[in-house]
Amino acid sequence: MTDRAELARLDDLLRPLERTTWRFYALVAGLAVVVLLGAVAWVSQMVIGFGTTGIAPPIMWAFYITNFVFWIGISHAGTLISAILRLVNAGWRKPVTRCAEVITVFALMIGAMFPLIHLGRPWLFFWLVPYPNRRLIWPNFRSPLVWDFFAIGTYLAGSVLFLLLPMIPDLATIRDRTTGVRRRIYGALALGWRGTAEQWARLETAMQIMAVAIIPVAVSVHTIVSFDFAMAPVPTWHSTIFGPYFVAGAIFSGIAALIVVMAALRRSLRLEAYLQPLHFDHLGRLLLLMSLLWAYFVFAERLTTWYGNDSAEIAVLMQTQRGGFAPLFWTMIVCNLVVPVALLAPRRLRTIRGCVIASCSVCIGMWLERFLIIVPALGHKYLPYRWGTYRPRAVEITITVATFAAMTLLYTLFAKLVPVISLWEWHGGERLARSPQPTAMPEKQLTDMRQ
Amino acid sequence: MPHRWGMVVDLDRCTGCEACVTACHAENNIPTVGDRQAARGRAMHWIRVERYFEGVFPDVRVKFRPVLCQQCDAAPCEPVCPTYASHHTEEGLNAQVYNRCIGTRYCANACPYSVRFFNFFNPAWETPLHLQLNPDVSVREGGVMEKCTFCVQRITAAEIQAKAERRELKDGAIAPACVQSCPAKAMVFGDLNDPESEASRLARSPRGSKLLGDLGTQPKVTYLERQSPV
Amino acid sequence: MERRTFIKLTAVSGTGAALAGCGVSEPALIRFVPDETPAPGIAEWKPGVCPLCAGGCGLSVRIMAADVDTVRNGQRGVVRRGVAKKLEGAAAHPVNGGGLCARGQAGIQLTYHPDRLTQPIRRVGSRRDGQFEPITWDQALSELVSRLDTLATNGQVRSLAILTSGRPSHRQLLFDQFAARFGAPAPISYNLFDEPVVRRANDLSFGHDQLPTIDLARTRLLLSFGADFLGTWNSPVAQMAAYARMRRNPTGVRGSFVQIESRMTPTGASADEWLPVPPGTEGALALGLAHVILKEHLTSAPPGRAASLIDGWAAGLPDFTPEKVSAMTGVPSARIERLARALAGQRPAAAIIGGPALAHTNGLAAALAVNALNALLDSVDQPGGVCFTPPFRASVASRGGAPLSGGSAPPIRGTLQTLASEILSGRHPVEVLLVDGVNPVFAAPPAWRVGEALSRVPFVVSFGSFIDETAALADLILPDHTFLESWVDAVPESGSLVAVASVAPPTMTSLFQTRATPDVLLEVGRMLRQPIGLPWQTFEAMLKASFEALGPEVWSAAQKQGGWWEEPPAVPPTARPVSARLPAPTRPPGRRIAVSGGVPSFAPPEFDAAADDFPFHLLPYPSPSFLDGSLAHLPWLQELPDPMTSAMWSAWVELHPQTAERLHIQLGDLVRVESHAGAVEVPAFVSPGIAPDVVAMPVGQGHVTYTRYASGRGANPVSLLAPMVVSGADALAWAATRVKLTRVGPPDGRLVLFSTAGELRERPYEGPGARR
Amino acid sequence: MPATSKVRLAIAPWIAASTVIGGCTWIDDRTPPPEPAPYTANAAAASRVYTSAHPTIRAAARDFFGIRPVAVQPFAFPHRTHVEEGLTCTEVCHASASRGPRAGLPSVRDCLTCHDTIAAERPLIQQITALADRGFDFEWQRVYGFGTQAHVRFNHAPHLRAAVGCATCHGEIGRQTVAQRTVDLNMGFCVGCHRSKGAPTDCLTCHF
Repeated sequence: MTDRAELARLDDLLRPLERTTWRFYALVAGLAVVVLLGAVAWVSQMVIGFGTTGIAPPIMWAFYITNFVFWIGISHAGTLISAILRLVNAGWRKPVTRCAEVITVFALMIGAMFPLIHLGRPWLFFWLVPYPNRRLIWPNFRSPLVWDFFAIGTYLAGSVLFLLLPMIPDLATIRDRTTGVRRRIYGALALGWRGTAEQWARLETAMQIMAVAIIPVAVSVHTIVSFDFAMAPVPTWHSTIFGPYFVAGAIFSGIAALIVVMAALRRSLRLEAYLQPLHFDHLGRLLLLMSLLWAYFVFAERLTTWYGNDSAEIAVLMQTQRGGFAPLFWTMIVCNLVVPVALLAPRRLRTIRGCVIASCSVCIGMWLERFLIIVPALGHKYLPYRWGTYRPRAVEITITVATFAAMTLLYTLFAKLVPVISLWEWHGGERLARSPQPTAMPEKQLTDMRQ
Repeated sequence: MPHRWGMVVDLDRCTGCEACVTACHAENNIPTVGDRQAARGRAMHWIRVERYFEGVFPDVRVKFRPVLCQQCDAAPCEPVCPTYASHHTEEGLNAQVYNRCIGTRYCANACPYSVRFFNFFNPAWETPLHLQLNPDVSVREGGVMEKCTFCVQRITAAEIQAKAERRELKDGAIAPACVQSCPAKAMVFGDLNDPESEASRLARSPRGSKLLGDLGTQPKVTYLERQSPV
Repeated sequence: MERRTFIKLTAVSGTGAALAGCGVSEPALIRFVPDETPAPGIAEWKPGVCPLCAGGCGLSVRIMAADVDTVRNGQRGVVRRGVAKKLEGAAAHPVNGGGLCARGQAGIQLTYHPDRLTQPIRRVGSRRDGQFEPITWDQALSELVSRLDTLATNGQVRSLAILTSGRPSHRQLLFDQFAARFGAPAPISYNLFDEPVVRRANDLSFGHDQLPTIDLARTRLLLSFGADFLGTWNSPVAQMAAYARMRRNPTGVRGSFVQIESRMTPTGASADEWLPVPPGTEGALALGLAHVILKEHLTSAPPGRAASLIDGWAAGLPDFTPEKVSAMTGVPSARIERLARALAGQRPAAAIIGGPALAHTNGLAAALAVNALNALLDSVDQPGGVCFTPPFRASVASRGGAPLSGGSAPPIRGTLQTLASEILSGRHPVEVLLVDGVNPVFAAPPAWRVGEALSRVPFVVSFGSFIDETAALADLILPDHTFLESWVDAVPESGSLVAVASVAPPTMTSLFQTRATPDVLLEVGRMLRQPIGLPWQTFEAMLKASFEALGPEVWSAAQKQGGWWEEPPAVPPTARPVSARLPAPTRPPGRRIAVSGGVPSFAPPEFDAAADDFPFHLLPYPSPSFLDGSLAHLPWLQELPDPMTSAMWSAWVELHPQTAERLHIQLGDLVRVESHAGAVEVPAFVSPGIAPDVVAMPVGQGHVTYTRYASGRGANPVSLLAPMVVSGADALAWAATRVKLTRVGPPDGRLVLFSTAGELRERPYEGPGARR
Repeated sequence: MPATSKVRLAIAPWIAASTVIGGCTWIDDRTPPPEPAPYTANAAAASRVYTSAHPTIRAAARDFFGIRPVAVQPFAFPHRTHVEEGLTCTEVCHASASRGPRAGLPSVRDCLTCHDTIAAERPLIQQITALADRGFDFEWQRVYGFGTQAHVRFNHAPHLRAAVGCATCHGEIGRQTVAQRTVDLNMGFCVGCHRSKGAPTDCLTCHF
């Protein structure tokens, strides 16, 4: 490969950092407003009282915990894609990894906020943290919420490292291309990277270790999130299947989110040359697979419930399948199974557009799935006298929307400051375009790609 | 041997009059939430009388069942609380420590009996209604969970009194507000560790059963089923 | 402002008056020197008497120290004083024996009610726009006195009318004597769910002009014709206590009871056998049972006077063979025979009748039939049977020692209806009207035009603590102390097997500028130009005189234990008359039969409208929380879930699932209930426990004005009632109205359920009525 | 254009989802507001409400950080003088401490039980007498005591019976004139003492 090509690519990938359009400011401003609204909503909820939400007995968890589980699920995009693909050394992953890892970090940060937002007295959240205090009391280590605290903490730390390590060489590259204060900032962030053989070797090893380490953490995190429910004797919650079920769902929604984000970046940052139909095709297949796996879990879970015919569980089943929650349930089935299979199974529909549509529908479907796991069960516990239903109110809806805005905002700012496609890893990525060897691809598609 | 407080509810005597409900409000500073909050299911009744119809007209029967915190020995609400706000005391009560509660509401989800109530707002009393508040019981604030305590303030007071007079607690010396008020004397409160106490005697009755006993929560409230005429 | 909103505000910028023992600092405020010095944090128990219904339960009031906002010579400040914290039943009291119903316990909120009148007020402007201005007691009393003086000088003393609750008590006696000595007609009492028919029937059958006391504790089989005796009827707490003993009988035999009614009351829910019959046919069933017993010679009781009042008794009631009765009531004749044999077989057995069963045109006949049945079962004045509380003889009564209740012969009183019609027709001009403890404008059927009549009266005085529909028409309101702040007494006419009179001194000093009505009455009597010379300075003196007549230390003992009562007789299980040792009926029996013609014989009930255009029977019933509506202003009771529907803060109409299906009505749908007399819109509650041709509405809600908690909430079924009369007893037949239903719209949130999903079944997806 | 399309892509579905859920679980629970009574009897009460809430957000913050208001007493009561006179705390002034949960703060009446004769001529005492004559009492500010949201139901009597001296928790007030808060009554303090004396340390011992 030639230096000119190399330089051209650098210019390509660093363009967003160097040139700023009015659209960027408009977008940031718009998103910031929405996020601000969310903040206001939360403050009002704290000052006026938690009752401003729609939450009411017997349904004590609803939108907030739904969002919590959903976002933690989304966060599985990064690790699973990049880590697993790293380990199996799938070459096509390389332009994808960083987009994915960024999602992980931000989704985790947002998801981790919800356990705080949903507290009745959020200002006392630090009682979840074990620290020696004059009250002579520790947190209750039997509580899944405390497990959550540790699991998410670990996962967040791990995935931040996992994101930052491979960024070091790129930060160095930017440092070398910039001047003044920027140069100093990026220089500081680059941690004195000089690109010596030793440093490269160390980086490689570190990445290998991280990749191996992060996968069990990721799996455990969502298993533990599922324990929040599985540990409580609530009809249809108290189930052994929840761990794998939640992990599968998490990966499912994670991939969907990744596809959406990649498509968005591809268009807004002109990355057509880097994020190619090939990547969407591969991720599309993965999504299809997960969709089928998810469907299998849902089927297994509901079949056993129905067959077991426990009166309490049947009540919940009936509520979701035929009762007030039926519309949501069947929407979920369509979004998570029908649409993805219809769009992703036939090869000629598995275009970028097809993948994106399928992914959006999966994102909606998976959010509904979390909602449907939590609310109908809580609304129909053992004593029918205390059954009830749930209707969200402005506060929850605002905060929910705001978190999606926050995600977009964070991502936009990140893409402004750091190239979303790893500069140095691209070497490998380009090789794939030269020889069909690592991936068996039809000649036709290769030729499309070259244009 | 420490006490182990328990209750027996004789469904053959309960007439569903709900005197216990008002008694509980009067004793434990439970706020009235008003029609709008009540319409959203946020009314607070630490003890409630559940009503279930059986059969169809004209052969209808109705089952009344007062449901309060069952003070389970294996309480689902306890392990899930991250701050020990909900925990088990030496005398076997499910304590709810208001000042330690941060409002995760996890306990309310875990409770199969739905007897835990959350303060969605700061409770309020139009003055001078607040003059009725019982100074022996906390006035809870917004954001904390609360529930039946077996009138722990009465238990504590009686124990302190007995200690001061250097005597043992007599059976029947303690009556929670609901038990005291019941016109039909359908409820009996006592020490289950004392095999001679009326409560444990009745709890051994063949009519006795535990609410949702198959969940393994080991409640300390026993229900004596209704009898049919001889 | 809507309640919740300003509570939210206070959460932010509120007036968080700190609770005793809290660290939050308060702005320095004025504190007055306390009159009393109660020890902080230490409870003291004082006796009390519950005035909320005729039961007359004894109370034990918990008093503790608290800082009370008060005004002294124009300055706002706080003062430490003992205030009531909780009401419990007095353990030793013969009526309630330690228990207390939900209503009684909520009574404490009367004293602390935020909308309670704090001083006398006088109406400004015209009636019905209900504007009042505060005035001093001196002004108020002088105004009332001058009005009465004018009557006296113009020789119009008979145009003073008094409306009271009519509950037997010294307070009532005082009103009676005030009226008598002033020369006015005897006070008129009105109470929608009072049972004049039973009194009349018992008077005719047994010579006891009072409500019965069932010795439930020893009954083995009880037949209850519509009497909600575990909920709101007669003396509920006493009956529940006895019921408990019946269920766990010392003799080891568990007594059982059968409830006969067309809509399931909480009592029906506790019954061993629930037997729905068409409204107004209860009497027929009673006679049918008697027929079987007579035919099969199952008992050998001598036919008493009770039996002699029934046509065709001697002939063995030929018109009430099981077949004929079955045709009338829809109860299979086999079941009738079974019941009859059970009644005769399981002694002691008794029958009672009350509530809607009496509120039909044939109510008195039905009551007489049940009385005859009891006589036939030889269960009158017998252990486990129908007994009568012995009278309490108040020596202070004008006609020297005439009993206050229990076979008492109070002066023949007019009725509210006649009063209203006479005012409207101008036949009996009423110049001054005193109203104490009743709200006839709310609780009387529209056809009586009570409101209109009251507004024709030039000067209306109310002694109420709250502005209800009647007080809103008053020119002068002289707010009474609550029962915790003043001397209070009650002489229950039923509920106890021994003679009893409850009395209690004030438990706390009054919060506001109110005065005890009896004392006000006495003072007015003194202030008149020709004083009417009631012999007592204060109400306390009157009570003292009355109780001291019973014996030297009775008075002090009564103050300590909250009343006077005979020691319960130690009754051996052998049957012997419970009240044999009690004085015989106070009057030659049947003296008053002559008063209102002959004794009605049982006839099919008549209704105000034809079944084809008004297809449903309207069954108004006393709300378990509010009784006749007089307690609808207490927040605890508003938020107390109704036992059968779990409804709070609402009114509703109960109807049968089939009816609902036919009219396409679902839970919570808005329904228009229409009768000849009027129409209301209420949400529907679909209940399996009601006959398909009956719809039921609780009385209590639907106040136009009754404090912030009850005003403009729900609907009042009394406004639908036709002025039907029970033949033979001039009482309102409040269950004889027919209505039609139309669905108006979808649920609008008016029906607030504690069981929010409105679930009726324990296993909604199994068995009958399953939703699967 | 990409920017806006990005916005659409990201946010539109979620708004959609929210509305779907909102719509599906919608149940109209509006209650018609009750008509106000034509005459509100007790205007003061009608506008006031008692709540456990902190009066202001500032107060809440201060309580959160344990900043207590400094007690400013209406009258500089010389504890020292009285204790040196041999008067014990629970004799007259805080009598109910030995009988019940609360120690109570003396009313001016209690002062005058002794001082209508003893040292009646002293100017300070005359101040008190004058105050009492005008019908006013001291509005003492609490020096110790727990915040409402600590939910501590402390009971003096059993502690006194267990021979825990007043000074243990209240410091040497006998050496002070106006009472000062010298002991920090935090939970560790209580629990430590309970442990050392083998008293119960269950939460419900104090918090209910």
